[in-house]
Order: sequence, then C-alpha cells, then structure tokens
Amino acid sequence: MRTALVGTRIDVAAIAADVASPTNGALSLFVGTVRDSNDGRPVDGIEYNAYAPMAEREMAAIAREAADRFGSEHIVIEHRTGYLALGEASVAIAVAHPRRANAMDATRWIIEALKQRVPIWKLEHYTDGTRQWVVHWQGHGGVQGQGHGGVQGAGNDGDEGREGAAHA
Amino acid sequence: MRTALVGTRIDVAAIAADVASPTNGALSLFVGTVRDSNDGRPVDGIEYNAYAPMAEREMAAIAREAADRFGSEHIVIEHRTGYLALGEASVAIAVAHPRRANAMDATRWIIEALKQRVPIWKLEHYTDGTRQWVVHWQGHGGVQGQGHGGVQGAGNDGDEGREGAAHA
Amino acid sequence: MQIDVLLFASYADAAGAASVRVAVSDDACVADVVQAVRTAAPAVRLPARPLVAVNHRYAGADVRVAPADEVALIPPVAGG
Amino acid sequence: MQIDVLLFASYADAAGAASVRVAVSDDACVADVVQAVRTAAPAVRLPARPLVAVNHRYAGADVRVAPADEVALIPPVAGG
Repeated sequence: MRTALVGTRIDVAAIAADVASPTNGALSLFVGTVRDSNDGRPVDGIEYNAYAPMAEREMAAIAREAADRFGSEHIVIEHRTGYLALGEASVAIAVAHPRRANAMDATRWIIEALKQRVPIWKLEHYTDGTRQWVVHWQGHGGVQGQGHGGVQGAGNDGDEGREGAAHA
Repeated sequence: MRTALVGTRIDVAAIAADVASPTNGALSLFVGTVRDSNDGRPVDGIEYNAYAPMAEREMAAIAREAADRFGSEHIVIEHRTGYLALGEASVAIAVAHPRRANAMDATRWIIEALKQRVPIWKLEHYTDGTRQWVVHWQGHGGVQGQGHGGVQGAGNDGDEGREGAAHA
Repeated sequence: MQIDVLLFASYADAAGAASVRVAVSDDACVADVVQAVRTAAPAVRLPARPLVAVNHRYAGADVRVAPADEVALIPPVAGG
Repeated sequence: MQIDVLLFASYADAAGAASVRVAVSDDACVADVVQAVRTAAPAVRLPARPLVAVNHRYAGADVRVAPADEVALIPPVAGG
C-alpha cells in the first residue's frame, strides 16, 4: 500500500508493477488525464494545486479504507501536482486482488472518494489565455460538520455543471 | 481500436499509450495475471491455448460491441497464448473515454464478455507435476443455438467451482 | 460429405487428435455433425449440447453445414 | 488568540494571500474562526458552510480550536 503526491510524471507501468503479486490474478488501474476541452472550451493545460500534508493524509486514509472494504493491501494511489500538459496523467490508482470484481470495485471506490475528499484544486488554462478554478457541482454550499466534505461532482474526466469565476 | 492474440509478453504501458488521447480524461485498465494457487493447489504456470482465428474474431467483435455500447473507439484488448509463468499477464484491456464511469463500465463489460465467449483454454501446471484444463462453472452442459456460448464463470482471477479431469 | 471437426483443449486430449473426420449426409446440420462425433470419438464425452463453431462463429444446432465450412467443437472457454 | 487560517485556490486568489490572520476568543470553535475570516477577508466570499480542516482533518463547526492548531479553509475540491 502506497500513496503519494508527486511533482513529476506518473509512471503507470511502475505503479502496476508495484501492486503486482503472484497471489493476485486481477489488476485494475485507473488513470485520469488532462483533456483538451472542458464545457466546450479548448484547454491548454491544468495546474494542480494541493494542500499537500492534508492531501497526503486523505489519500493514505482512502487507501486504508479501501484495503479494509475490499480485502487487499495491494493498492497504490499517486496524484500529480503542478502544471500538466494535455494528455498527462493527473492521478493513477492501481489495485491488485485475487478476484477481479473486487479489484475493479476498489478502483472505482477510490477514485470517487479521492474526488470527494482530497484537497486538490485545478486551475484550467484555456487556449484564449484565461484561467479558471474548476468547481464541481455541489448540492449546497459545502458540508460542515460531517467528518469530511460532502462535495459532489466528477473530475477532469466528465465533469458537469461547473461554475467558477474567470481567473485571469 | 485494436485486439490481438499475442505470443509474447503483454506490455501494459504500451497498451495504455495506445488508447491515450487528449480528448479523453479517463483511462481504465484491467490486467489478468497468473496466480500462484487455485483451489488451494500450488500452481507453477498456465498454458493458454486458443482457437486463434475464432478467438481473434470474437475479441474484435467484443471491442466493436463495447465501442457501440459505451461510446468510445479507444479500446485495446490483448490476450496472451503459450506458457505463462506466475505473475505474467494473460490478458490486458484498456479503455479511454471522456467520462470515467463509461471507461470503467466498458472495461468490466469487456472482461466478462471475453471470459464467456472467446475460445481460449488454460492448462494449469501444478507444482506436483500434474496438469489440468481449467473448467469454469456452467449451469448446464453448454448452450447451443444462442448465438454465442452461455458459458458462465470467472477466470484465473477468482475462479470458483471448477471441475475437470486430471491431465497428466 | 466428410467434415473434419476441429477439437481443442480437453476434447483434443481425450480424442488424442486435433480433429476428427466424420461422414454425414449432404444436408447435415450442426446437430448431425455432433452426433457423428459422438460415434466416431466416444472418448471425447461431449456434454448434452456442446458449443459448436462454424467458420469461427458460434452456431446453433440446426445450422446447415457445407463441405467447405470450418467446423469446431468448443470446450467450455476459460480465457482471461 | 490569533489564528493564521490557510487559504487555497480560489480563496487564496480572492484574498490575495495564502493565509489570513484572525483574532478569536480563547474558547473559539471552527464556526467562530469562519466568522472572523468573513470579517477579515470579505473578498473571499465564503459559502454558507465552508469546509474547514483542523490539523489536516475535516472539522465540524463546533470543534474547538487552539493556538497551535493548523486551520485551513478548504474550497470545493477538484482533484482526480
């Protein structure tokens, strides 16, 4: 089990190798990458900004919860920070498990948890020179006092209903 | 979209790169690998045997159906044949999609379809020198006349209820 | 007509061969070929309704078979 | 006591700073700190119930805050 915020390119093959083990027959991976458009606006790249110590703590907590829920310690989560060009990987999740359903369920659970809880923000840079903080849809203005954020929404992979003021 | 039966090691990073595209924000991968035991019997390796032209046809048909169902042409499926040592990848599936739910749903649909339809068999080699064809659970003795096989069951990753006569 | 029926995995092992030649009537269908294999290669011990492929596609019991067709008996698959 | 409240992303941009110092009573809780930030940095335009972290954990409105705590206002997260 390993989680990390990283400042350099995510190596998907290395992450797959990290979780691989002959006790497991199934390896599930998810990689989020920077898309070339968002809500129809052409994107140049995305700057990922993290509250690093808390993001690392939340990522570790998510891996721990996933291990307990799905029954495998063979989990790696890496999230990139800094400026990413189109196509670059922002997040990678790998889970190895004896059973394929569990490996895939765990991967999905982790990416959803990560998008709800880990304090990372992205500033989209558009080809017209403007920038904007990506804000996911929220049913209400944040949820205080629930242990963790009730923030809902998606990510760079299929975000919907975004808002947020133009930045520069 | 690309599907292949391959005789040499599956390169997960290459497959991920094959489907990657800046129009997609989500990349989902599934890799099946050879487990060191099955039903409590220690395994040395697995020999994968395919009815090659039909296996290739079925894999291509599955990719086509997945593309239509889930809305992405960015799909790669590779299945290995021959003798595989512990931990080696027998199958790899990669799907890139603008939306992460679709990428993950497609990956799962493909592995289930592959395990039901693609004419590939595996001969498990046990550490005690015996070998056995892996037979998945079937509700009845094959389904003739349904367009494709109604064979049910899992794979090396979490097989259950196997039968099959000792082989050598 | 004569048909060479391809065998794989446990079926091939049981028959001791990768195919078995059977003679069937010119208007034979898949079910007739299966019946002929049961007689020609009883060691294969086919299930009640084995999977059959004709020209690389799963084919129902009543599909007609021609001499040029590639016919194969498909043991329960186990890929992945 | 004085608390330096960390700001990120859109909050930091709006405040023009990565933190804002507020003065609160010694028995202050998270809600009091939030109220003090509203006054000290109105440009941040916090939502009705902003997310707050105390020592790297999400904290409810009634959690007590001490001078040594690391307090942060968490804009809606957007990782992945």
